Amino acid sequence: MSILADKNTRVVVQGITGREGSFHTRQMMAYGTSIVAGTNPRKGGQKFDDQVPIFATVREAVEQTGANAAVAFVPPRFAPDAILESADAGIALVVCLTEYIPVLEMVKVRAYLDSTNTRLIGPNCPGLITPEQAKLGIIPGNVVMPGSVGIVSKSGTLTYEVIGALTHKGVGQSTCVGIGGDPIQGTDFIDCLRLFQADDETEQIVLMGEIGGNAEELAAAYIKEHVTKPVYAFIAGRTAPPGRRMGHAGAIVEGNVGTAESKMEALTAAGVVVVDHPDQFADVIS
Amino acid sequence: MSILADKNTRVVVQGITGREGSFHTRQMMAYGTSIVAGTNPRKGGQKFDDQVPIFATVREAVEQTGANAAVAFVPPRFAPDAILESADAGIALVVCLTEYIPVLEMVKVRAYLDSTNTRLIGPNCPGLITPEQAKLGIIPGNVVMPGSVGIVSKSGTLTYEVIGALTHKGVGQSTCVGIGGDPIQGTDFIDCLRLFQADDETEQIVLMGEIGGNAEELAAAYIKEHVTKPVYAFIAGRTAPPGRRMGHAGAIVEGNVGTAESKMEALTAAGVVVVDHPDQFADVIS
Amino acid sequence: MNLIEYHAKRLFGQHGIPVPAGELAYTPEEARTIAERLGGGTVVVKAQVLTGGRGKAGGVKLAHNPDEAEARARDILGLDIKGFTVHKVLVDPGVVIQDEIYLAILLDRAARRPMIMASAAGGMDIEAVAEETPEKIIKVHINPQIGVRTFHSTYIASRMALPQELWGQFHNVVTNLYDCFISNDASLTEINPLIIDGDGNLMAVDGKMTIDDNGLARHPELAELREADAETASEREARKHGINFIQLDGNIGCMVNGAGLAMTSMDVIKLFGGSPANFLDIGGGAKAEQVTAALRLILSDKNVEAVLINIFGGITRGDEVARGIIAALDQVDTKVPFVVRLAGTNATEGRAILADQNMTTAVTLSEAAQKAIAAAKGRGV
Amino acid sequence: MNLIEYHAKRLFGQHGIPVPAGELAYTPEEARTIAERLGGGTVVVKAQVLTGGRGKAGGVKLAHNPDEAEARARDILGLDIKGFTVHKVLVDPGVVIQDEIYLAILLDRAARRPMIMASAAGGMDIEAVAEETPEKIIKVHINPQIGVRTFHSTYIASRMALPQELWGQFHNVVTNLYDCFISNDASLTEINPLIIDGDGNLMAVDGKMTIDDNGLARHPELAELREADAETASEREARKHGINFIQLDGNIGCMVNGAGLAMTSMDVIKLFGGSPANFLDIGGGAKAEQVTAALRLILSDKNVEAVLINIFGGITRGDEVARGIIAALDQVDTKVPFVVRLAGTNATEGRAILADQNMTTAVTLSEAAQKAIAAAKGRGV
Repeated sequence: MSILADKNTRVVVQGITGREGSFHTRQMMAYGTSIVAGTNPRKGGQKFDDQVPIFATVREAVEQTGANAAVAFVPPRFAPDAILESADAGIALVVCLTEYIPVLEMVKVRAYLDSTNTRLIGPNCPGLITPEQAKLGIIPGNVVMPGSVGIVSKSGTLTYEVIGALTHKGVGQSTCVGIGGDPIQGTDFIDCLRLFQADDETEQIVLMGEIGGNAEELAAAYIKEHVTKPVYAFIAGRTAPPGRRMGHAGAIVEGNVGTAESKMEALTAAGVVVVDHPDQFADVIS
Repeated sequence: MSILADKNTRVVVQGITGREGSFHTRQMMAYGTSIVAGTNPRKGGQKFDDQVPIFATVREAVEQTGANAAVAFVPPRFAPDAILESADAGIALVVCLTEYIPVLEMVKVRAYLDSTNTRLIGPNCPGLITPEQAKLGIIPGNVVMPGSVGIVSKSGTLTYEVIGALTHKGVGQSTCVGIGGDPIQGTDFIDCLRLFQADDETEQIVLMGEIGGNAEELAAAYIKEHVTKPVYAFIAGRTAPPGRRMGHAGAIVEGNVGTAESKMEALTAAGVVVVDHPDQFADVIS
Repeated sequence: MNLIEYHAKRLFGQHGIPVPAGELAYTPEEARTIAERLGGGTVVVKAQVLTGGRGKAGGVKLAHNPDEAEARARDILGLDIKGFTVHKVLVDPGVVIQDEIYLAILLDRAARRPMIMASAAGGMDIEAVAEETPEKIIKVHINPQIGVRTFHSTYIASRMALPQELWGQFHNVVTNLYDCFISNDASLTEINPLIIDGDGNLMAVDGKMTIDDNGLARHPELAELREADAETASEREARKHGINFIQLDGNIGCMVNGAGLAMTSMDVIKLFGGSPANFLDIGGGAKAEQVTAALRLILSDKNVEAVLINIFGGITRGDEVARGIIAALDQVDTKVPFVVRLAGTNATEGRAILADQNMTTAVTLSEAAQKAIAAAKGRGV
Repeated sequence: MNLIEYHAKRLFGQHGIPVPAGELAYTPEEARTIAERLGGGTVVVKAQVLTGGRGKAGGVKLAHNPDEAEARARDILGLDIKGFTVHKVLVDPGVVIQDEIYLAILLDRAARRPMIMASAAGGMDIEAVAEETPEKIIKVHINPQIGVRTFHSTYIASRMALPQELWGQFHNVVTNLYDCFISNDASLTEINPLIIDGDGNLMAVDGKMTIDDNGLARHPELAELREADAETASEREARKHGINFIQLDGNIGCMVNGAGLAMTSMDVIKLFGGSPANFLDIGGGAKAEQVTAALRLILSDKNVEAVLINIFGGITRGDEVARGIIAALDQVDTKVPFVVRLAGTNATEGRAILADQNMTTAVTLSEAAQKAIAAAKGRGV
């Protein structure tokens, strides 16, 4: 059934009346996503576009519409609370698109979520899409097509690029997930690899990484141990100039991991096919 | 293999040099429990009774002795931190005997533990004993005998009473767990019922409840759904005078649950044999 | 430990919740002075006792001027309300009430979290509301790791259909009440009613608060607010020694370690036809001094015709208990027969200490209970 | 955003960590005045630049009296240290150093937690220590839900074999450094060395601190501490418009939405033999105004011989981007050829807006990169 969301997913949009929220809610609805509710603390009782009920809180939306997933279009200042609100209301999947959330806020939110059953995608991510079933976020609906490739990516627009390149060559996708590039993510490569490995409709996996951190190295180790489906990868930033580092701590912690070379080596050693260019995926997969 | 602890459990005693800690550590060692370490922040590097190494912190004990369980003999003021310390050090099972811990401290500790893999027994409990294998706490070793009855109890000394009565009639136990009578417990009836149900060496289960709260009612519901092994129960406080209640909130929340009648009815309805007197267990079980 | 309305509201006020500016009066004259200080207008004179049903018992009266305040205080002071004598009244300024809300925070043991309970149908009949229209009671659990957030209070306000212009104030009241709950180690904080006053503002007009006894050690200022008549002299004496004691009306005094075993001992006494004179738990790890105090308490009850001592040692040690018994018998001259049952940690040592005391001993609890009943009967005959 | 030593230590001091009572001097004369104010004894004059290796570059000097302080400040001010010109020095009182400890708190992305790092082998060579004897680096993760507890600092102190009489002080330093880290939205706070001074007390003698850029919005007082020379004029201009921009030395200007796609665009340009002039990410949901600013930045680079615009719309919309391009071309007179690739949200609308602009268009990224390289060559020839 693909991963994370499908046509049965019932979505509440947090911040449905805002500029981005309203625009992308319409896009999600146009794609066929089941948008059952929206929230705005001051507009409970109204309707969005004359059809989607607006509630003051997510919990009321859950109680009255059975919403089980949330997409948050909320400014950085309010986004941590929006995530907590959905988790508190028992929402199983929260997609937070918001960019520029202070990282320590996300550290706190993520530590809290560990004690709940709520999965967060993001923040600072494009969300996810299961072709022809549900779109939770902003991945353009017209670039995807149904198929058997699961895509997980740290990047936003690069994800579209890769999906577009695959679709262009007739290679369809099971689910495409943009996990976001922030230092603290609700869901990481390994979570998605586990889900794709277990998903009947996914036959191949595409992983899009980028320089910095060690998420790709950890993913490589996980793939070696647990993933039997073929994995393909691209690492963005091979030609990026090395960043400046402050203090000794970063160097002590990260050592040489974080470079494109380190990531590509680790993935190759784990049996992953690493391509030089996103356009090459379609060729190696099909 | 019984539940929670056996002869392979490696125990660190928090507060090993204190009055209670040292007395009961000797009792636990005399019983054959594998006490691999103790802690006292100011006595790291010393030895307890010339044989058990003392560390300043639990984490050092874990790193150097492979301790995987902790028993905390620590005053109420320091007990919450002692539990957090063991959880932070990756200890899988913490037994906290301490009485008089403020309940809101335990609310915080318990909420935190939800995000870890640490199981807490207690506080304000006698701990647990797996006959002839391991004793983590203060249940007198001379009253138990090995057998197939799993015991879980809210009470301390009443637990000994029941174990003693069973042993007296030749009915042995798999593991005896005193979960403590405080409002917030690390492990509750349902947790233990689940463990006993899954344990090969447990054939019957004895549950010792008491008036107040609704833990016995919840246990009854769980038994009805999930427990196929025979369960026997006693509820203490059948003749206790009704307590005074303050405000409306308690009455609104608890309604009529909490009385001995409510608990006995719920258990009986779930197929549990409820005895009138702890001495009767041996008769109905054997 | 329960606080009277005045102390509860004072704590609410300290945490930023609007409360009336009333004060305590111990005499009718003080009530007049306070009424004058409050401007000389309408006041409410309210009995300060730790029980409900004050209104119906005539413990709450309106007074339109200081003369009336003095008169109403005179009426109320000395009243007996459900066994509690009124020793003091609260004189609060009168308020205009547009609407009454119920708001409480208490510990929900089953959920292991503080829970906010609220209803737009506040006032005297809240328990009836809960019974008949439970959907009007709104419940929100608070995970202490994130505390009260705006979405919590918004949910309640929206469900209650509270006017939006009050949501900000309401959020502050909820947040402050939660702070008050947490920082005072409360197990209950209750405002009933939380009113919308004549100016359209929220105010806590009545309040209740229960403090977790285990938390009192770190709130000495609260421990001092214990009402003298909230416990009997024996209960107070017991508390000082760390003993849990409740006076009952039977004839078999009980001294047991552990509340569960103590209740079970009472249950077994009743099962065999006897009647316990008290519930008494000497606690875990009791020393000889506590045992002595416990026995003194039991023996000071003239109805006691036999004493059942049931100790199953764990953290408590049999030898300590035995030494305590010996010390008590040195202090109190008694003819009451003792039935002693010692088991568990250091029970053998304990039994040795008591060997020449001419006490009845028992191995099981059933045996002990039956022997105690027989001893009491023997004496009663 | 990185803070200079002086600002880092000032924040440490505000959070209760003992730091030397030094001050900033912008001129040799100010350095003298500060040395006098500090008592006229030995001081250390330290270049305040956002780079390491100051000591080896002659940027840290001891001075035994105010005359020397002035002279040393004169030596240091104006020095070039790894491309940074020294505009100010810190004049700190001299201290006796019994021992040097390393202590840092940073965000460990992999563990998703703040991590304390400490070593008894503090001082200049801490990276070598980490490399050669990693067991001397002690690491402790802090779950933000419980914060720093005594057992955390005790573990570190015990592992470092810190004398027990300093454990209390050490706990305070660790706790305060954690507070400083959390409450300033830091991603790094580092004390190296944390010394044991002549009186046996702990003191933070050097400090570094990095603030999370996303946190600056709620710390306006910190945002003002940004060093003027920490970024180029173009980078500053970019930041003001919410654009991520890094100047490089190639000839193909890039304007892309999203950091990953921007890096990939650069990667693909290189793959096909070209050379990017910059990294530029207009961010998510960029408006026309940002696009205009971005293009102005790109075109102000005289090395740019072609511009590659690669926009895959999601939250960013193709029509907004197209309007920004038009506005930029109105403001800047340029002959540089443009290769435009618009895809995703409102790409069709965007392409319509640009239809009569005589720009080269492309469907795929490969195509766009190759066309840009060809355009740049064509112009370069």
